[in-house]
Amino acid sequence: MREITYLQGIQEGLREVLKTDPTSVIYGQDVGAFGGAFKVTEGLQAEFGEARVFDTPISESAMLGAAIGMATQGMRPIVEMQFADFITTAMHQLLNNAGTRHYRTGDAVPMVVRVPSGGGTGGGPFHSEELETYFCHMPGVKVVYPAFPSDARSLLLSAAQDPNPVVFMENKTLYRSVKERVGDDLTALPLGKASVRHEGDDAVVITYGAMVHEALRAVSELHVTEGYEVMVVDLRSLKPYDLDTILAATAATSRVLVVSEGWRTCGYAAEIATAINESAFHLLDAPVHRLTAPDVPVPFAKSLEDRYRPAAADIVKALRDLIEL
Amino acid sequence: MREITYLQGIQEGLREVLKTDPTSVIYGQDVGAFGGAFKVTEGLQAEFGEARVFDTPISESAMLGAAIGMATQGMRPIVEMQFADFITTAMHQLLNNAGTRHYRTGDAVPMVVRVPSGGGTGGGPFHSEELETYFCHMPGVKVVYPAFPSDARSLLLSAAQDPNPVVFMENKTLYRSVKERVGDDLTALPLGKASVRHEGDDAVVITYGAMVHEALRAVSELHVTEGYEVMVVDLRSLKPYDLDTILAATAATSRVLVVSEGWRTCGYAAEIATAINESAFHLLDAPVHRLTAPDVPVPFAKSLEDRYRPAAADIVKALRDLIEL
Amino acid sequence: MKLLRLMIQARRVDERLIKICRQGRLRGSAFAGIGQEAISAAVAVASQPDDLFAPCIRNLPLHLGRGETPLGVFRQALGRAKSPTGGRDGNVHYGRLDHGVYTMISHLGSMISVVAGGVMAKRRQGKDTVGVAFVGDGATSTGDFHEALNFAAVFDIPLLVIIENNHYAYSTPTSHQYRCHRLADRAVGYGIDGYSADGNNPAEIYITVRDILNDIRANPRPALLEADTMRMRGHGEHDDFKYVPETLLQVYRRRDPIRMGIRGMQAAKLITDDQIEAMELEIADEIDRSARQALSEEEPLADTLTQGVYRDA
Amino acid sequence: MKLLRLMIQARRVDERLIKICRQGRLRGSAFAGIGQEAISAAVAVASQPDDLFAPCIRNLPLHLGRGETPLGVFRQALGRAKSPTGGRDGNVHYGRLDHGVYTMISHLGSMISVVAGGVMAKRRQGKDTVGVAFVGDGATSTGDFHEALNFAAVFDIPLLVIIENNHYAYSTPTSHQYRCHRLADRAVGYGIDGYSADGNNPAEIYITVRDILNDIRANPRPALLEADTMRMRGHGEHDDFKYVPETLLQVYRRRDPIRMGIRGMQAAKLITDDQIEAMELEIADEIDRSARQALSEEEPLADTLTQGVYRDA
Ligand SMILES: Cc1ncc(C[n+]2csc(CCOP(=O)(O)OP(=O)(O)O)c2C)c(N)n1
Ligand SMILES: Cc1ncc(C[n+]2csc(CCOP(=O)(O)OP(=O)(O)O)c2C)c(N)n1
Ligand SMILES: [Mg+2]
Ligand SMILES: [Mg+2]
Repeated sequence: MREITYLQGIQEGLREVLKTDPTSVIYGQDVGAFGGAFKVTEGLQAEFGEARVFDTPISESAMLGAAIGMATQGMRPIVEMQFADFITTAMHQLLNNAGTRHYRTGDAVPMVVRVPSGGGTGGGPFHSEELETYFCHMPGVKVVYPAFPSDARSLLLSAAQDPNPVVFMENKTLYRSVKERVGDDLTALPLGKASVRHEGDDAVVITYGAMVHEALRAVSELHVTEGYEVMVVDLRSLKPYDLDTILAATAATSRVLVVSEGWRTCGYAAEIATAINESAFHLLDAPVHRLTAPDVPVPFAKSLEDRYRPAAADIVKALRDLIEL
Repeated sequence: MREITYLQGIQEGLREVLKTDPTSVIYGQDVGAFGGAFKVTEGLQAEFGEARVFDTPISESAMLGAAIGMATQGMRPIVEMQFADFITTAMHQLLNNAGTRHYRTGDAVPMVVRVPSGGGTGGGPFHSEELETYFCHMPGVKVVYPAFPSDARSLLLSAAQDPNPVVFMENKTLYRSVKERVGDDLTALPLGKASVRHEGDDAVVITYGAMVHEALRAVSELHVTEGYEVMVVDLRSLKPYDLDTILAATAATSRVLVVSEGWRTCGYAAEIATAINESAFHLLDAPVHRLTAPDVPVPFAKSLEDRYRPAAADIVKALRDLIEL
Repeated sequence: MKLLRLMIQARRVDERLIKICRQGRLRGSAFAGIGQEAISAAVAVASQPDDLFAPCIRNLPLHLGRGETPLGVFRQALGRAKSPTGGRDGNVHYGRLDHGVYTMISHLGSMISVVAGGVMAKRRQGKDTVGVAFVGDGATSTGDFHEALNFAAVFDIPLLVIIENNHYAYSTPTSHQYRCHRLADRAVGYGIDGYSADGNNPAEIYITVRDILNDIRANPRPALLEADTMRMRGHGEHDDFKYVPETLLQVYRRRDPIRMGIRGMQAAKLITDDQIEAMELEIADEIDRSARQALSEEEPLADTLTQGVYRDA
Repeated sequence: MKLLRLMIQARRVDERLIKICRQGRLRGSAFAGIGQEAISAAVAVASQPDDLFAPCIRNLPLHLGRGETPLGVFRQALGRAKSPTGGRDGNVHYGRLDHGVYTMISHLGSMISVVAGGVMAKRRQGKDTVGVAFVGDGATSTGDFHEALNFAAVFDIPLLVIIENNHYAYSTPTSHQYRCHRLADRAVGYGIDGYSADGNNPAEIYITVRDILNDIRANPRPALLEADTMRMRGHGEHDDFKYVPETLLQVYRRRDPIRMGIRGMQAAKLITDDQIEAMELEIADEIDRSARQALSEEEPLADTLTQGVYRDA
């Protein structure tokens, strides 16, 4: 067992794909010799050569379009967006071109788009966005979002084995802050499976990405302060999502809090809340609450961003309200 | 009183804006002499001249970027997308550039983006999309979606008087099919106000756009067949939305069906369903149901599109299930 | 001869589609490429089996030249279950990867980078593939046109981007679309070669395309070709086409590519009137049978609506 | 003299920001324009009050030349409540419309069309406005660069787009960004004039910019100018900058714009050593006061988070 960071988890996943799948390539802005803005691909070009890991011009649309072209001709492109935020210049390549292609033509489009996401880093409005709503609202596109190093590694493998376009969301605050002891055997994790990170029956927090860690902090605080036992479900796959685990958690707790770092209106939390209400309304002791970022561009100043982004303290408060309702 | 179509409603709104606001301009692809792909701007260039109504190159991003530039310098641009679908090439100009600008700089960005939306016309996957989720998930952007000629006219005025970027969704199937008798006095309608189109207390259908008309057909059929009285709420403004009217309707009926022509996962219907559950959970006799398009690219063949798109018959069935639950 | 046949076949298919459209039996409109046949026919004839293509809405001769049948085209336009897209996409959005032809999306310019990526893949597999992407004069204003050409240039991808300059993008004349003298002049900004040719002269456009493809096949890098032509009907059949001055149409009526092709071959004594007549009859026969068959076929079953959005692992 | 002062002032502000960054007192990184000061200083000096600008991340001299104070710059980088964006945006994303300066968004290339639209509006209001948008060599690969230039050309918008070609986009050298010889050659594809100039020679770049602005002010149409320069530090202060060969840095160290400016003015006897020293002292003093003040100020109140997303009617 070795301890690796979230970033290393992704990197090991990438290395494994490059090793085991000769049709795979990694490209993006500055991902080659430089190793990427966050150094996720550091060393990969040296190890696998410039033909497998290479830099591209600053052309998000061409990058994604070319990935579709490669994917449909037997390759497996893994494209890095330097920041999630910049994919908004090329949504049509994902929504319209990649996402609809299999349905229309029957051709497989096995491609992975890595999008470093989320705030909390002082990145300001254009280096901090959480865009899962956009990705999940695209027929034909899958979306994963690991919260732990081992999941990052395994989900990268699964994404790179899937015959569909997969958006692989990575949380920037987790890159170096989250560590986990892992073994050396790399196995892909089936997409669409959530993980229960903490058991409990007073309530459940359903969340993903960086918020999993905030939720875990919150539930241990609540345990210490008032003895509540709160379950934490880490969705891991946002589309498809694991409705079975969500409903089982709902049944076990009857009180659900959905937490998301994304914007509120039409946010991903609304999808999960609605799905629960539709399928498990009679099991609920209280309305499903959502805790999200407000509908505000991600602010730069620490004072503002701290308020903007849901944190453990907010989850504690929301859970208290929910349980004591 | 004259009878006008939905298309004429929009056109009269545009004409009124051009007449009363000398800073307003209309531009887009083929909107000038040709009058636009749907002829919504027909005659306006002849009436107001090429300086006020003009064609642009096929450059959605530059079109929207230029609108931001004009809007911040005292003009009021009204930009037509030829089809809603094509705005996915330029989401960053709306989400990142227009939407965040007032928050970051305090500068007003009064611009209107008209997006002909929706399916039912055999337009296939790229001329039929309903993208309200994308627009409503943009902080700083407002979204309206009229269902009737008089609303189309009034909401166009309101959108063009608002100091924020407003996405004005228009439904292509309604352009010539929906008619209404209207007076000549043009008054802007406050944004954020829904309209109760049909009274009833057995259940309520909350919807917008073309689905308002499907809902109205459905409730009259249900009235005839089983005597149910079902309320229909036409949201008109999707962001901000009229939570007061939504909650009043929920209180009056205890059974809510949200209908949307958009895709299901992370669709706008989930937002409304969640908002109701959050605020009126105890008033509900049944879970809020949503009836939406499936997560499928909009298909071309009539057989497929008829199944794809929610219609009166589907609403009848969903309401029956809901009321008889 | 193959080139001429493709042009005539495409023209007759388009004419039949227009007729079907007029009869109200098409969903949506018909989008004809009448007047522009020489360019994509030339590409089809000059191409090799492993080549890849991103056609646009007016490249019927390319489809036919790469192996699509009139039956497939009618099925597609009619949204039949057996159409190349199973009735899911309509009109002119189809292709078959086993013919090397990508199914387009409507977003103009967005397919250039797709075929660029496809060519990259094929080249890595040791094939001597070249790619050809078609765009109109209007599509050259999209950001995607620029990104893809620059991308292809940086990676030395053998990709020919053909601008079919037919003077209008829907109703918008080129004077409202760009201000440069020739669109081929954009090539210098990508460090690649730019060519212009008469897109209505089958012999000229064929030789030009053939030579460029040979060149970039041997020395991989992209190229840009602007072919002058004219769309002889509305943008779609719903379009009254009033924005085009009759004088301009006159010019191009005289320069109809099929007529020019026939005249050229006749002058060189490569074809006889009898041969032409036989060809026309044969084509007419196949089209008639295909159209009838497609018209008689079923749309996809509604129950299949949600199948195949994702591919199973 | 004004030009030199702006360059020195910007350099010293950048140096101070780097110091503050090293002390760990900045959120995010510092993004310096050291080595590129001549270009935006020249633009500021050559501009008129009604002109409009879309600066990018390395155009501090433009901000200062258009009326922003070092205090405003420090406040911005520190996310202070009193910063131009009220602490909402950070680093280098600021501007003031009353100075004619648009606040950028990060999406490269996307601000060119904004300033194009702004100039259109001002011209309609009877002003003789011209616009200047700055981009890097890397940003020229974005679709937005292309759409905006073409759009401006079609509408004869007097807009100068300046490419500050500093040889790298983050770590990516221009050889991986484009294949043309000079980026200025892209102008011909838009039917506009393209210029190249030495961006490190203050006199040359000033005269070039001034002449182009005079020209397009009188005869409205866009122009493209490629200015050769070099970023003398990492992309941001977090960047180890190892990808740049020392030999290249050597060349540009010798061609430092401030040194070249001083030498030129000294040769022409336009400035004395005493004057330079006095200027430096005065600048240092203001910077020191401003930095201290900004450091001592408050961030915005958390309660203001949700205010002002929309403007009230
Ligand atoms: C990005 C985008 N914007 C708008 C449209 C709508 N549209 C479809 S065809 C067309 C005109 C295309 O003109 P051109 O490229 O010259 O091709 P032609 O029809 O002349 O062959 C337009 C504006 C589109 N398909 N894609
Ligand atoms: C559309 C988009 N993609 C990616 C980025 C990330 N990014 C920020 S700066 C940069 C490099 C820019 O290089 P260049 O344009 O040459 O400007 P320079 O930093 O050299 O001044 C990149 C890739 C971005 N800001 N926008
Ligand atoms: Mg054209
Ligand atoms: Mg650069």
